[in-house]
Amino acid sequence: MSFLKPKTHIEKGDVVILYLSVSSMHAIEAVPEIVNKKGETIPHIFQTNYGSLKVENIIGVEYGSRVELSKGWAHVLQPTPELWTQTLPHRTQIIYTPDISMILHQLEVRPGAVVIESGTGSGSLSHYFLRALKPTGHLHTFDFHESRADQARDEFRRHGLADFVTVYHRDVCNLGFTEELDGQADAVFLDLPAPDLAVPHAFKALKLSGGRFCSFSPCIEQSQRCIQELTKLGFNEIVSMEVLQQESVVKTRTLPVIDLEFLKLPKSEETTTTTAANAEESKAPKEVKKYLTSSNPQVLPGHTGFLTFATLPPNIPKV
Amino acid sequence: MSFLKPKTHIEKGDVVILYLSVSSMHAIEAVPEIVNKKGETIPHIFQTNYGSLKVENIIGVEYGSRVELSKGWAHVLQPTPELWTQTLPHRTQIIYTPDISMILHQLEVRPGAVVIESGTGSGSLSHYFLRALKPTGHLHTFDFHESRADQARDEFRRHGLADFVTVYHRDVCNLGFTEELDGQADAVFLDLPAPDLAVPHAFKALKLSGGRFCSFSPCIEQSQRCIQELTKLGFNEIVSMEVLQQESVVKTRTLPVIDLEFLKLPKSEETTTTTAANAEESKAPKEVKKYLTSSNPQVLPGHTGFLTFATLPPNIPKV
Amino acid sequence: MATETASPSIQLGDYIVIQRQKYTKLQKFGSLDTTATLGKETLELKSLLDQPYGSTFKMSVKETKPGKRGAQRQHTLELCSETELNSTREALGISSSGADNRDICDNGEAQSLKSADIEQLREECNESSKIIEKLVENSKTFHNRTEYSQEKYLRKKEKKYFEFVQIRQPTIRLMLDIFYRQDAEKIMGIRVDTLSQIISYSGVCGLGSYLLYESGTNGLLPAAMLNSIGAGTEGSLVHMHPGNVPQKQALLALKLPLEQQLRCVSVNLYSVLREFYQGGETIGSNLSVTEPTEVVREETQPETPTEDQPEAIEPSTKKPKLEEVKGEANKGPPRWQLENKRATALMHNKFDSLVLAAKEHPSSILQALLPLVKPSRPVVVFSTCKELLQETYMELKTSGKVTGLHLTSNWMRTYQILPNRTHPEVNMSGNSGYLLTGYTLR
Amino acid sequence: MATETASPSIQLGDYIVIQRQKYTKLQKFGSLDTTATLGKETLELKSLLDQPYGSTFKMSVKETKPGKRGAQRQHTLELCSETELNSTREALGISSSGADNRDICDNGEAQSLKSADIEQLREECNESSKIIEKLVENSKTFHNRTEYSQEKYLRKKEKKYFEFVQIRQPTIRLMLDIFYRQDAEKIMGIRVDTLSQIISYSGVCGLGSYLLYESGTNGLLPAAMLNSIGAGTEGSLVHMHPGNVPQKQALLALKLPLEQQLRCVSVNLYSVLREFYQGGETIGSNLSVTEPTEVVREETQPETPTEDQPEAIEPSTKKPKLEEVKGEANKGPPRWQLENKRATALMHNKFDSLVLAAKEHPSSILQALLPLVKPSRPVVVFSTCKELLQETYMELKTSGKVTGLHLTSNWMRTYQILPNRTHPEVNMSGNSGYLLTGYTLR
Repeated sequence: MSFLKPKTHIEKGDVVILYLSVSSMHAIEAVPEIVNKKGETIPHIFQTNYGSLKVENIIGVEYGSRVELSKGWAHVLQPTPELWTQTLPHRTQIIYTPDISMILHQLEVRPGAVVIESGTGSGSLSHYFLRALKPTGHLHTFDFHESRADQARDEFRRHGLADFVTVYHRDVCNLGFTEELDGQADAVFLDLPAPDLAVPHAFKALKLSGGRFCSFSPCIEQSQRCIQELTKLGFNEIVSMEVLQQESVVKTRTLPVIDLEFLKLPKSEETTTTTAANAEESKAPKEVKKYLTSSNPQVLPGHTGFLTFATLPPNIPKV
Repeated sequence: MSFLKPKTHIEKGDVVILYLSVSSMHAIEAVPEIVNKKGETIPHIFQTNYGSLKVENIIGVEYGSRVELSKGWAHVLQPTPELWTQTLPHRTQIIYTPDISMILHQLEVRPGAVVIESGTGSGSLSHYFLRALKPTGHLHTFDFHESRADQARDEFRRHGLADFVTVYHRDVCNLGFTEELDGQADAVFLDLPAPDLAVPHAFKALKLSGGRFCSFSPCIEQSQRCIQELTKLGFNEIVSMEVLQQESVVKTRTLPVIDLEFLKLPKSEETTTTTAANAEESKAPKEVKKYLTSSNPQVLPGHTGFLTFATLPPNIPKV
Repeated sequence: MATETASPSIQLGDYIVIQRQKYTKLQKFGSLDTTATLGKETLELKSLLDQPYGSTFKMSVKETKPGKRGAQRQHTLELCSETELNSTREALGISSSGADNRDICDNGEAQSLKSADIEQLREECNESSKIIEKLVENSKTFHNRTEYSQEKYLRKKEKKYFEFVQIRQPTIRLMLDIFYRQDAEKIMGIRVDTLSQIISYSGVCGLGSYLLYESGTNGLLPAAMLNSIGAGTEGSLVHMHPGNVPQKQALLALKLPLEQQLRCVSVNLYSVLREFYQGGETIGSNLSVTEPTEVVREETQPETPTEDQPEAIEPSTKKPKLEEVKGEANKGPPRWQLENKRATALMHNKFDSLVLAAKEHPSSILQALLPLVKPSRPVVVFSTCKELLQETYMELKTSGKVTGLHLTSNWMRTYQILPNRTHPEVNMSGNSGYLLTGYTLR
Repeated sequence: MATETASPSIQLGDYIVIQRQKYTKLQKFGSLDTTATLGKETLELKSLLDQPYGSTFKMSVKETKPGKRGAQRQHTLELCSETELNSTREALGISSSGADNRDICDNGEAQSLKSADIEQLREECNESSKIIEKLVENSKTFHNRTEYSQEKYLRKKEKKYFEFVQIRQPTIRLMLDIFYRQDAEKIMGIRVDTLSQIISYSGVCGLGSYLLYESGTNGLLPAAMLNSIGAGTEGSLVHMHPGNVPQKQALLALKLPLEQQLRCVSVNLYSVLREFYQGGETIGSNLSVTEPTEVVREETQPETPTEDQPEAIEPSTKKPKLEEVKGEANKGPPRWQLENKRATALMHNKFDSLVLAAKEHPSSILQALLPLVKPSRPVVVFSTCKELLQETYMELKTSGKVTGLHLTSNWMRTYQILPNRTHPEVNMSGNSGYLLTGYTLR
């Protein structure tokens, strides 16, 4: 239930982020016992690189506290959609915070909004939509893969979000978003291999007073076809973009500073003829200087997807 | 003649870069007299934002010197392809140093290379090719616009480069690079609206021992069609990329550092009830700290073109 | 918002977004006499009253006055239907286009109409499509241009003569576009991707209590956060600023319900910190600290929604006059004291996240505000100066008070996606600014 | 080079580039017994001798030895024709593919062949297309995958079982790719775009005299500059380095004509500066300073082309033994002294540009070398640390010795361009390093 609102202490059943380091964190369920493969109920022990955690011990602990592992320690954090995105069980490729933030901003999602999402996928984006629209709005999320829809539905329930979301198992490209949703949505988001097929359904689902549309596509051809369809149906403010987040690695670097001025002065006593060139080097005075620097990591995300946004203007006849 | 090799002093007829500031430089011809619109021979006076320059005075001056203008001063530099690209008379859209550098590297241009270029355009890239391949190689450059070909030919002559370049007025998409060049080129560069039409001609022009190919296209569809054609003809190592140079603006920034600790201590004597909130601010101790910073300019080049490179492997039959 | 389907109507006192093609402008519709200026065009706004937001109006030239930079035209506006909005290109029906531009010599004499002719045409003829038709007829090179080049020409002309404006209701998205385009410095250079991430990383939503310090964004940051907190929810925001009067333009433009507006408490940083550390003894001991909103609501109601807006727009240049201060004092404790009381109550309860966007060095401000944030809560620090955040990063890392530290910036580029002409836009914004994010520890 | 059409042939002592699909490796073909290791495959190189560069060879398993990380296979190589190189996909003729992946459950049991089966298949069957055919036959999910997913699978398998290698002649382009991919640190993180710009901005070409200081790039920087200087031209290069022995691998791999190799003079920074400021008095006064190349050519000829390469590859770890130094001394002045003499002669004539790629702070090195550059000549300073170049920028700006200063870096991204699947590659390199460029003034 730890996604519903800010909490101070870990309660039984909460999803908790066990934070070991920037590159190592885990989402664990705060239950004292689990059922193993043989069907036996056993104490819930979670293994990490820094040893094991007896999960029972963290129930009742304040979020943000340090907890002891058998070979070290970690911090327990309340999950946010950002942390969840980094720890969730991947069922599909997921969209990350930089793209998601842009999607939420461009779709103008705020409490009270009615949002349609397809596909649900791993539910990463759904958690952001839900944070932004609750407690007064609603998310309708669609996936054509039945087990993914079921898993997502179950997850939302366990996260305390069931009241604000309806999960559908449905092929929206062929069948649309159900008649009940015609004219109901403030915003529609598509992450589909053929978004152009779902654009007419998005058109129907948006309110008569207009609304916003977004499609996320890895390939440019999908965006091209999607935009053709959007243009045909009278969408405007069509914008396509890429957003890439760049991390800066901050560190203190120690750099040698070499002095060459002394070479202008004659050597005092040393012989030069028979020693190798490197003798010079070893005698060269070297100091070091410290710099607080930042640089990009060696490998950056080069592409996530093309984001296409559009507005359905008010009062466009839907027949 | 100032493009042929490094020179120390300005000679009559040299193109000279008059450098006023990073954003203001001019390419001028070092001739004491010019012919005006009325056909009269008059002294060559060049006007700048910092006043006029009597061009006669710079002849014989050492490159890198400071020269006086009527209201200021400037530096005279020997032109390089980089400086020329920033000052040349634009007859078409031109390619800049970051893309050009990649083109030269990927095409493996070095002294002795035979290079085919189309179109010649403003001759910006041609100057780079010529620097890289002279004194033992040759550039064959093609433009379908007759006046551009003529202007380029004339310019190369005045720049002392005529021995290393042949300029053709020719529609290469339809007519190819002339039979004389079949199997002669180490590298072919295309900057054409329909590069795919010229790819078969590039194929014929490259040496039997193989060679390198590059096409520069603003739009992705051109690259897509070009690559289809390249693949069909047996080119390999096909790579497409974008290169964007980012300038860092270096400056010292002075930043206020505010102290809030003093607010924890009771005020000594002042009255608080009747003064407005801002009274606090004016009394708050402020220091400043200096930082050597760098940042991007507000607007960056977002796109120049897609560069597509490919290799023609050796011994591919050309019939 | 979830259930309304009809668009709300334009009212006096509203801020409106005027859109002419891609150009947008934020304008206060203060009275029936209000005019708006778009370049050389002046628009009389009175016919907007009571029309629904999202409507399109046609500009009709009423008179032309000579101005400093050429003629300034005054227009009336008339509500028009969607059918009038045909594309100029379709109206003209251009067909024959050259295959490439090899035969074009641009000698600057391609257009045979003189500029005086065009100006006259413009007064006579209300429709851009007609004007452009004339221009095309009198162009010697138009029909030799490539289709691409023709379209570029038409778009340029259409932009100049386009006679329709749309009136839209301000949203965070629309206002950010306007502010960033007009003068990014006034919103501290916070670009769209960065603002969107400030909202995400701070976790601001309908539940919780949030703390913001900003040194001037035209009200954009508090407006964006309050927008995410929502109407009819339980969230609240303490908005600290370094000046006399908070910058509130964007907040006012959103026209939020009063209950939502009141959940944003704007206070001076120094003043509220002094109140927090030492308050309760010197002043306002008659106020209940536990229920401050009730008390303040009555106090603020008369002056909140629209009337004091001109002052609120550019507060930094104006200082409250002594009379005003005295005037307020006569009625009881001044408003800023009441706001300080409300803020300190929230401060004592601690916050669910902290957002800091300072022109000053963030370090000392962070030191003062970090103790007010609960453990396991997000901290987001924005700066245009990476070097400052590097220092702050190291300080926080050393202190052990914040974990999961990341220093990030963004690369964002828009695309032109058109058949056979798809490419990234040739210009892009160079600066997203930098975000330092992390989570507090106990 | 301009006129040759037949490819040169592979000789003993050559450095060769071995390419297997996209993987490339630089290898010295030192003797007929030389073997090359590509992952788990060991290749016997003897059959390459006298074959033309650009040829493709087929790998045939000769024996399989158990190794630490699984079996290590020893292969012989056999020259093969182009027609053998059909795409695996065509050979398999895959046709039926599912429309999407909704029916696929990835439970890890899709492949019914066990890994021992596959290993056996591999020894029996020399052709990757046959192995992959078997794998596809025994895959339970392959035919339910989308075409995209099928291709991805095939490409992955093809990569593992591909049996052809191509032998290519090293060029700067191919070596840079290899070095950067294998260990970018060893070439100071100089990326392809950055190297290409160092060459442009420095203006290095067939005419002129160039100065380079680098603190270790496996010989890549001097090789790239000497490559641009060209064979049979008039250009020369003084290559300063901080170590005992210059790193020269890339230079040797280019197999340049001797006259061209000799136009690169490699000297120790400290040693040559001392010689420059104080030389001529203490040592080598019998050498003609004006014609140093003649003298040195004889001295260096016997040891230059190939035999001392193993030392040259990793010079920083080895120190010349006392015997060697003595041995050289007996023959006359040691080589480094002769090189110093040649370099100082060029230094006195001054240079046409300066390239500096230092692991140390560039500032003091720049101060020492800048006076050796003629006016109106390019200066290019590379560093991976922007902060250092910021300082250097300010120093140069204040000094007034260099104008047209620019501090730049690059953003470079490659694209996948395939029908209906065009997108930028999902990973990109994060660091181009930084260049500070300008022009010297008188």
